[in-house]
Amino acid sequence: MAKKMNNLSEDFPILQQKVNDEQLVYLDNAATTQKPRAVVEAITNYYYHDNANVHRGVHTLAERATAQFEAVRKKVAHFINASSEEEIIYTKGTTEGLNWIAASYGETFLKPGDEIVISYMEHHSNLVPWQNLAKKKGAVLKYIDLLPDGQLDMDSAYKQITDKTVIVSLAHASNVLGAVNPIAEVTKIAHLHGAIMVVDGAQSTPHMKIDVQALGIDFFAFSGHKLMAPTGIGILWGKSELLDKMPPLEFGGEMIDWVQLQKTTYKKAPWKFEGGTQNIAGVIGLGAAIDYLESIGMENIASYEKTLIANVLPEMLNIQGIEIYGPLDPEKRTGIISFNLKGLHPHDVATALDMEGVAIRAGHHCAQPLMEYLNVAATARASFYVYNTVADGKKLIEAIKATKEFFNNGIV
Amino acid sequence: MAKKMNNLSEDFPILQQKVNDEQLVYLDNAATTQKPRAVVEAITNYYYHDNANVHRGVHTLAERATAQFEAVRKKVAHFINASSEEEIIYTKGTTEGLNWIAASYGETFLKPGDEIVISYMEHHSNLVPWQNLAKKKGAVLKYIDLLPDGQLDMDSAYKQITDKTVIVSLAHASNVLGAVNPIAEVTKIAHLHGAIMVVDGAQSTPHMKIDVQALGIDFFAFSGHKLMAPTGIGILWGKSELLDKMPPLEFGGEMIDWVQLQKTTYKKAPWKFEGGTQNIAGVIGLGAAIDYLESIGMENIASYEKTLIANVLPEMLNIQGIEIYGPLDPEKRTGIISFNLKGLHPHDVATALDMEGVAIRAGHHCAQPLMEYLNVAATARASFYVYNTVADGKKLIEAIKATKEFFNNGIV
Amino acid sequence: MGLSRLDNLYRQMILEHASHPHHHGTLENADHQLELRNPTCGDVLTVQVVMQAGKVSDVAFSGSGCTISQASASMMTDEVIGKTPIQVEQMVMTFSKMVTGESTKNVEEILGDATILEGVAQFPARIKCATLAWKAIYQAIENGNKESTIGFMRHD
Amino acid sequence: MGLSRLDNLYRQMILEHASHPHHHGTLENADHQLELRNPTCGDVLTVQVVMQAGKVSDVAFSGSGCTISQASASMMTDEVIGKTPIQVEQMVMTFSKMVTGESTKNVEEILGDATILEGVAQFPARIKCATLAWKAIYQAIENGNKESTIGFMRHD
Ligand SMILES: Cc1ncc(COP(=O)(O)O)c(C=O)c1O
Ligand SMILES: Cc1ncc(COP(=O)(O)O)c(C=O)c1O
Repeated sequence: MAKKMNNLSEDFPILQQKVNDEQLVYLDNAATTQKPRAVVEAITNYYYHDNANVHRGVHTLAERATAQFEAVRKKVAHFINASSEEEIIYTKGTTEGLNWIAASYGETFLKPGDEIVISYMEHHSNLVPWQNLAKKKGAVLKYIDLLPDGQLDMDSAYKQITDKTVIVSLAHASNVLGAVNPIAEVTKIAHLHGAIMVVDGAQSTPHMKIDVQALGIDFFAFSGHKLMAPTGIGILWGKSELLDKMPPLEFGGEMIDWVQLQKTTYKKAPWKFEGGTQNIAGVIGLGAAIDYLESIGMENIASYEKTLIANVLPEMLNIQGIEIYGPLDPEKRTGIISFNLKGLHPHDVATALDMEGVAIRAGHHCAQPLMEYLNVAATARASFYVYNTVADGKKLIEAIKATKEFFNNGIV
Repeated sequence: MAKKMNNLSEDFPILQQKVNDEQLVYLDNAATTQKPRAVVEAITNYYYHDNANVHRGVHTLAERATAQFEAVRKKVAHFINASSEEEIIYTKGTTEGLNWIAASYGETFLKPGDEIVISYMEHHSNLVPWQNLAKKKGAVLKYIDLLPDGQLDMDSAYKQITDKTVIVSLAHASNVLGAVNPIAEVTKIAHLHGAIMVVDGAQSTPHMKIDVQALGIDFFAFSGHKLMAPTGIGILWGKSELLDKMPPLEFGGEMIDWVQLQKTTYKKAPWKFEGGTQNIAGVIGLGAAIDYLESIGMENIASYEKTLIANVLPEMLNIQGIEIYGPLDPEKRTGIISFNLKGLHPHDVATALDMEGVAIRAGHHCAQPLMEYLNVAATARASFYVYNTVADGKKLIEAIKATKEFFNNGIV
Repeated sequence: MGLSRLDNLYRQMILEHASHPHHHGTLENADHQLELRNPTCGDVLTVQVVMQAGKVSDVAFSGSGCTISQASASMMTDEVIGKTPIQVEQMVMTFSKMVTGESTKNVEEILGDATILEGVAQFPARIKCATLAWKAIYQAIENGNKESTIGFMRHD
Repeated sequence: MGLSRLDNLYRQMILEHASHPHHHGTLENADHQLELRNPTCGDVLTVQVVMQAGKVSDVAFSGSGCTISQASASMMTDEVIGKTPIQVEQMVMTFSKMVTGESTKNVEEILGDATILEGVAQFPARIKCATLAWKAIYQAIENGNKESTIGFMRHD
């Protein structure tokens, strides 16, 4: 292991600050992650040395920018084990990637009466695009049930996926429950029925080694900003044979082969999907983030986070009146812990924790149907990343206890 | 004037470098512009102090990020004189903005037989989306002619825009010819016939004061990266009453009001268009770029660039065998100069100039129909920005002369 | 310790209103009603109003929410009874300015006990929680709906 | 002075091929033909091939382009005549490696005079110009089209 886990936070200047006079403990990583110096410096370096528009230029800067821009595509392909960098499409983020699958693949191949299957734990970004597509096409949107501990109910998956199913789309890991879904198994069911398998990798890619070929899936989308990369850059991966059949959605710029007055031909995938000037500095930053993550090792990140959770979770469960959503076995979950304190609204909890320097999130986490399914209005959510420590977990527990104290007794 | 024009380049670290052993003279500003230290530092500062996801968070960082993110919306509204910041939509860039108008407004309101009118000088980003829309809807795409010097032919505009016209879309300034189009005048014609007026502001916004209300138009799109802001951020402005009638296109995240299993309601504009985590750092950088530009003053930028062009253009015209495309009167153009040297392919010219440290572009500039119209395969293009100087212009002229010499005589 | 600052937000009176809200429930004979959602957290508040002789004669709210939104709703209901629509409008404007930290005049006179929520101004993320009920009654009266409609909370 | 480096790219022989290209024009009896576009600049090149006894017996190219693409096309036509499809494939691979700076063996033996284009490796932005004609003939032969089709230039 090239890097010592307990020193990682030194690479993140933002973590070296006080918030409300308390040392910041950032536990809102499921919303977005912090950036190591290496990523910010890669962006600065790009703007101070190489900035130019890519592809179209003959001059030296344009050539440098293009080479770096395309090198990251190769790096991403390797990072998720795609069979070729031509399967790697730059997007704004997971949301855009999932929407593009719906708008391009979905609008092209869906027929009235066809079925789309998702689950009750989906983020709105992996729900509303399908809802909208289903409505437009006269298709049916179906939901896979969850088990009482928040895991995907495989019996329900077998029931919901039928020969009418054309698209199955699931989160790889839930942004509320922390549950990791058995994607490879569901993919087999989907393929048995001739459906394609789409995976929302927003909450898995930052925390584990992704191998899209081993999963056997057809599409995979994730966001850079959730894995230490800049905002405004994400990846849509798709199998070449599917991408080749899909129409582009944003027209103009480098996606074009030849434009005549009334007719246009497009480049091949992935370029045909990349209309207009891309977020070039974002791409460079994504490359630096992947380098940083790989210098630690995705397997090491996964196992470090499991240890962290194995440490924090039992202590949280010990707090009286706490309810924790999602599986309790660290082997079956990521470092996202959603919880509620009896008689306290999560918004009040988050404000109180913020006063202690502990940044967590409260709300529906863009998963309103899941909130309804869990029968809660909202939850508090602490989410860990590899730069968090056992001490951060301890601080969270202490702050939760102090919050309870404050609201129960009206005193600090 | 707060800033002295001739010292601006000191604010741009990238310009302080040698390329091919020669001092870099960056004249590819129509493709993308360089970033002043203030912009890069705003990004760094954001990532080192305030980075969090916006809107959804209760904690201190989230609040800081949200406040900055929304403050830039106000700043942009002021920058282009929109009547409200609720008319300001964050996009990836001009291309995305124009595509969204076509995909949302166009797909909703266009009927078979309706007409869309653009011109022969359009960038592919303001051409292919309309071509695609027309094909999908059975509408007709028509082109306004150009005058011999590359200006818009107003007689043709009066002829092409009819009662069947539903959308007129024009570049405010051409990225090849430098011509600035009489938008207010064309808008009156469009409105007379009940059509809406869309303006591609990619090449005008960096160089002049934009007042969308004074122009009388309905939509306006531009890119941050062409006005010193980061890559991956742009603006789509639209009149509130039109935005309100338009369906969103990217579903998920903060654009949502309430999601039920089979039905979703959306926020108001502009938020309903902003699906998924936005390019937050890009937005912050855009704010810093606008501050930088306004510290100079858009009117000052415009008049400085006119002086620059008035200086360079006559000297270029003096070069034997040069052909320059676009109007020659500096009052009627921006700092984009497209040209060809007799008997030389622009690609070879650009390579030669690059050896002299002069970065220009060669090719079709994403305007293939215009190339056809001009009856050239490609052009060379030098494009100036406010950090360029008269000395840069002189270097360009010298380098062009040396290039001619090299290819004509095979010697340096 | 950090939590001590919470006293600025969660004053005793606020905690009491939140745990025993006034006018919580539904009205049978409402002239106006409106449902409003806090976009940040998804909390929903329904406000119902009865008007008599041009004044608010009765009011009720329902729906769940955080301490701040519940307390604010409860205080709002206390304060608006007996007020004309124009007075309610002035109250809503004043309240909104107070919690966003804008200076405004005669706050105590206009808002009464609800003035105690001024501490929210130091907690920007909670402003929407505090204003939810006030925006709801404003829109309810303004729209003049007898049927329940869903209102819009401005995003910023 | 910067321009002196240009000599590495624009060798005298290259300039001569560009101004007087060999096999420039069209063939009436082509067995294979293909049109290929350089996506960076929009230049178009059409290559036509006549095969006889399993070998290239005649070849022609048309279309306009820069010095590098015209010279490269001209040299390509000189070199491929008399070669089998397998030999042409080897030439295209070798040429591609040479101009992208990858090490490869027997370059001169395989490419003949076209070896002079190795200087392109120092001008990455011009690699596509140099490879256009070679990719065109490769695709033309491989696709076996009698009708003219439009080929694809890989983006990178
Ligand atoms: C006139 C014009 N329109 C549109 C665009 C597209 O802008 P972007 O690539 O930033 O989307 C450009 C720039 O390439 C342009 O010059
Ligand atoms: C599971 C899941 N899917 C999708 C998204 C959307 O990602 P983004 O907002 O980066 O588009 C998120 C993050 O908010 C998420 O957690």
